[in-house]
Amino acid sequence: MVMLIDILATGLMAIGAFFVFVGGLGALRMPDFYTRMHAASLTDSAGPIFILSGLMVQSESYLVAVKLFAVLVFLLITAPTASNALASASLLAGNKPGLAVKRSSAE
Amino acid sequence: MVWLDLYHYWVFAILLMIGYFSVIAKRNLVKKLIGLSLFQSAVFLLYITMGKVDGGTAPIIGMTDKTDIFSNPLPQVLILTAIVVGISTTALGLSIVVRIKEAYGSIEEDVIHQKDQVE
Amino acid sequence: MNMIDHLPALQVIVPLISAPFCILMRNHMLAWAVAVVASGAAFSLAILSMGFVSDGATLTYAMGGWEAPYGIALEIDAFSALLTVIISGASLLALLAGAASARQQLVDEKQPLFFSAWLLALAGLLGITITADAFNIFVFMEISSLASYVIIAAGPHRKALGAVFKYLVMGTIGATFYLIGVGLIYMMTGTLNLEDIALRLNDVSDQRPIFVAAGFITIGLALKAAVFPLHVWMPNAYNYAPHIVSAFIAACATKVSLYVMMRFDFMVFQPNLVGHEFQFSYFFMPLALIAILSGAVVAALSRDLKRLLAWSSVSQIGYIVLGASLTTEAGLTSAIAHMFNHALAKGGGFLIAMGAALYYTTTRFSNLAGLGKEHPWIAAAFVVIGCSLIGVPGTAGFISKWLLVSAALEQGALGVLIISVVVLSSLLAVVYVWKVVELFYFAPRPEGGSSDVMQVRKPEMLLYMLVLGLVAGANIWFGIMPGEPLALAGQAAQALLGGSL
Amino acid sequence: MIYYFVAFALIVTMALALVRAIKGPGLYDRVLAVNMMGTKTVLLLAVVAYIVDRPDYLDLALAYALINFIGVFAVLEFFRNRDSKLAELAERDETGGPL
Amino acid sequence: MIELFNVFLMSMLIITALAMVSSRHLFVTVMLSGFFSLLIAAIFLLLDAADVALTEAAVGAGISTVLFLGALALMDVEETVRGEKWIRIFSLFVVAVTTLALVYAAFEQPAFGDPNAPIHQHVAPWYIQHVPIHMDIPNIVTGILGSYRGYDTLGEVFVVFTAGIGVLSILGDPVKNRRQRVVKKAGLRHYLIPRLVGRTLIPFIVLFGLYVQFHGEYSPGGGFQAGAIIAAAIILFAILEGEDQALKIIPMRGLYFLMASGALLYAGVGVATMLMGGRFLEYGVLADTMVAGQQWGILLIEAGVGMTVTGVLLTIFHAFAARSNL
Repeated sequence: MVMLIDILATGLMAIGAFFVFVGGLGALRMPDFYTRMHAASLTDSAGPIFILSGLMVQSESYLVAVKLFAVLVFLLITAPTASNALASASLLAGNKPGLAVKRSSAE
Repeated sequence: MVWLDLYHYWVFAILLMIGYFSVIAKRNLVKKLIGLSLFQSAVFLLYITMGKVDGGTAPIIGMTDKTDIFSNPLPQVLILTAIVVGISTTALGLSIVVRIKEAYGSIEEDVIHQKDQVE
Repeated sequence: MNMIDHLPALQVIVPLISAPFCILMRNHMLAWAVAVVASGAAFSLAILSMGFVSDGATLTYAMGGWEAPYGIALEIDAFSALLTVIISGASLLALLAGAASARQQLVDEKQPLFFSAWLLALAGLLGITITADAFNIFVFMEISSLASYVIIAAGPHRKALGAVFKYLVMGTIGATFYLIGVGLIYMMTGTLNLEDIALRLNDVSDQRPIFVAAGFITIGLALKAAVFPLHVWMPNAYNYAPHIVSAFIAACATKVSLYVMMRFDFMVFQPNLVGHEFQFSYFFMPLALIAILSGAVVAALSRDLKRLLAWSSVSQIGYIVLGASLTTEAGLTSAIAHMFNHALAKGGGFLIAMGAALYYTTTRFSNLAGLGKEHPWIAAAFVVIGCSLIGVPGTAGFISKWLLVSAALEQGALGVLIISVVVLSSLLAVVYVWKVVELFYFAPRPEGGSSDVMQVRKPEMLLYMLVLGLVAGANIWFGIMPGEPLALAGQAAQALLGGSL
Repeated sequence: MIYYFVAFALIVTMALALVRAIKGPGLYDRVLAVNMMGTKTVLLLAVVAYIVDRPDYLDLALAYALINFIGVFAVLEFFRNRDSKLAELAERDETGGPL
Repeated sequence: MIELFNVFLMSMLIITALAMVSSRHLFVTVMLSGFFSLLIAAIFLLLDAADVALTEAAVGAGISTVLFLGALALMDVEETVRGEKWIRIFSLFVVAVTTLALVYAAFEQPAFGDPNAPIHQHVAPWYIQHVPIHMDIPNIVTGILGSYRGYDTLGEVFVVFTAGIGVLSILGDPVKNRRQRVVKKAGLRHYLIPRLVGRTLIPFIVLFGLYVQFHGEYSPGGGFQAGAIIAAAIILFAILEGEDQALKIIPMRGLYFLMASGALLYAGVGVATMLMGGRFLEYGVLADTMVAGQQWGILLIEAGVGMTVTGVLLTIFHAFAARSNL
């Protein structure tokens, strides 16, 4: 059983680490702001879900698990909100998505 | 390697250099304040690194099973105070910069100096 | 416990606690009154503790009941008692004299904030002098500095802002340098209590970090004390501050930094660092000599009374540093006595500027011409205080200069150089004081410049004249009977060189 | 061991975010990078809490998450305050001019 | 291994600092300074300074970013003038001399982490040993901060207080400044989702702040951090709903009162101990036993710290915001 939990936790955290890293890569390599934001914000939710649940599985006491859960919930609420606010602010400021602009000019 | 053993100290020295340089050389008042806070952060790092004990843990008893070595709490106390002092200085400095901007229309030291000379 | 035992704590706590009360006052006169009462209380406490330490005793107080290296200890000895008297006296007199001036230069509704900051500056300066803990000095240094920035920035001219910003940047660099030095010392000794540091430094075999720490602390404090090449913030800050603030800050702020510097260099480093004495003296003596001359020259060239006084401060701080850099008992006595005498003279000088500005709005020379005919008492007081600045026999300034000269004579050939610089700068002082005296008495009043700009209330004016008379009288009194301050200075010098805290 | 691996991945990602924050090119990119950095720090704290076996560090993680959230809004407020200036800057974002 | 993390984070720290200083655009500098704060806070945590890390995050990444942005809203965000050459050379010279002094001091220091270094021998072990005996609280940092060096903390509170009245005195009363502006500002009302989420979260943030305040004896935290967090929550409210709304909840008079009464509460505890026969800030006399007295004292002064810090930070925020409302 303990073994199983360890494997589960390891798997979850490895997936989380992968998401986090991919998100970072995307934020660095993508061509314009909106695509970068896309990469960053998606993985900003996926990474915490996996990493924190990996930690939660291994937690020794309920208090720790609850705290981790609180952090997770908080991140899941705030991260998308912040992304949303940022994207709409950028759009309102007249900053057009780069890919869309390219396509429309190609047509 | 003696040099590598002291890398915390070198980081402190480099940060200090960067902050200090920016305070003296930059003509923009906000930049000066940013440099000042960098300068102070470097000193915080000096204190905190000297308090670290190998294999130690944060000086809070009882939340951990290990009956352990604690890192030195005193530098932490001092730096808590110093951080507060730092933010107070920054806030005051910024408010003066805001007033300067209103009075002179610029936050560049050279421009301000010129306007003072004209009078 | 007896209330008397709490004396060192009360000295700081009284002004500190009064500050929050000040901002809750809705009426500006009430805020002023709170400030006066608190300063008065601090002054009487200072006089009281001076009585206790005048026979060489020290008052100590363990904050929170924790003994010294673990808790923070307060300590009043002869040196700090003298400083507390200077600080609280300057605050009290400036406040009493400056009621009208504050009304002239500050908006009524800002006065509660202003006086609250004033009390914090006072408490900070007192806290620095009384504590015996290296880090606690930093905390109170920051209280006094931040509060000084605030009260200087209240100056009506926009140039005050630029001056304060420069002061803020340089002051913070100085404080941070001090913090680095304390950090290095703490790293090598593990303690923050000054006495304990001095003891434990003996056992430290690796002297390099200590040596560097001594450098950082000395330079950081020299920056705050406006010692010569680091004085660039000072003249403008004093010049553009509200007059009431100039009178207070100029009389005591830089001296407190000098006090901390002397305590560190003589009590902590001197007995423990090989050759520190010579480093200190070789480093500071040339700077002091240049400061004495250059300050006097710029003062002699300036065309504004406050500017003149501010630059004269650069020169006078040079005297104090010069006395200290002799590292002899006579030299230190002269330096410490000069702290007191210069506070009297410079505080008085800025009081005159304040009075002149009450009638003529600015302190430019072109505005002040002929002041002697319309306000003979102010002009007469200036003559007395000017003589004290020059060092004419019979005034307070003479005593410390005489002590300095006699201390220099002990030095042999070097002494001749020092004495010639002192004589030269005294001549320059004659020039700049005479310039003002001539202006006051012999220049014609400019056309249309004599309009009284504000209604000066009778009681405020009476108070101002009273304080001015008192200060001018003190300049003569302590020139003829230098008794108490000189005795304290002598004791302080002995304690500094004795190496015991 | 997995903890170290995750922590390492987080630190590398922080470095990537740092590159984005320095490179820009636009203002919003930098805000995005700092926000990303904030989330990664929160995760790093949680993982470090496990590595050094101090569950009380999780309080810190919570505090960080919260401060980070407020920071984004402060930035938005700043942008809103400078609407006029903003249009001009946004144009330069398009052209990729240095900021 | 943790060491290795430290090396990485510190290298990033230096890169960030360089980028901050060399960037010509002030907004970028401020954003990077937020980044810098998060990094240095993580480093502090890895160096076992949990309380300091919390403070640095709340102050550096939170409050100081808000302040800088508030000030930047009022000025040109681009650095136009470059210093003259001789100034740069002179600065380089000064900086080089300072650094040389530091390098000179480097090699005779105790090694990093050496448990035999003097600072781990003299005063600190006494604290670690005596905090459980004298006041029986787990967080040694809080114990030292509140009691052994309580006088320093008193000074700290008054530093914050000075900054508060200083900013007020320099920038003027926010309410009056706001009245003079024509444009009324309504906050981020057109951002629907953020507003909704933000408003829901504010009570939880305040709750968390209170937890940090009153749990500071057991876990990282204390009055200062709590004050910063609660102030941040109210600043969030002000950003979302407009400062007028925030000023309706806590008016300026209330903020004055909060600032003053926090400082007075702290000093008042000291005076009370004096009147009860102890020394200034000797909490032991507040209750029958030493331990209970100390705990009461620390609780009260932490409350004072929290009040003052909340009041001052909000005051400063309002003072800046009222100016930027042009």
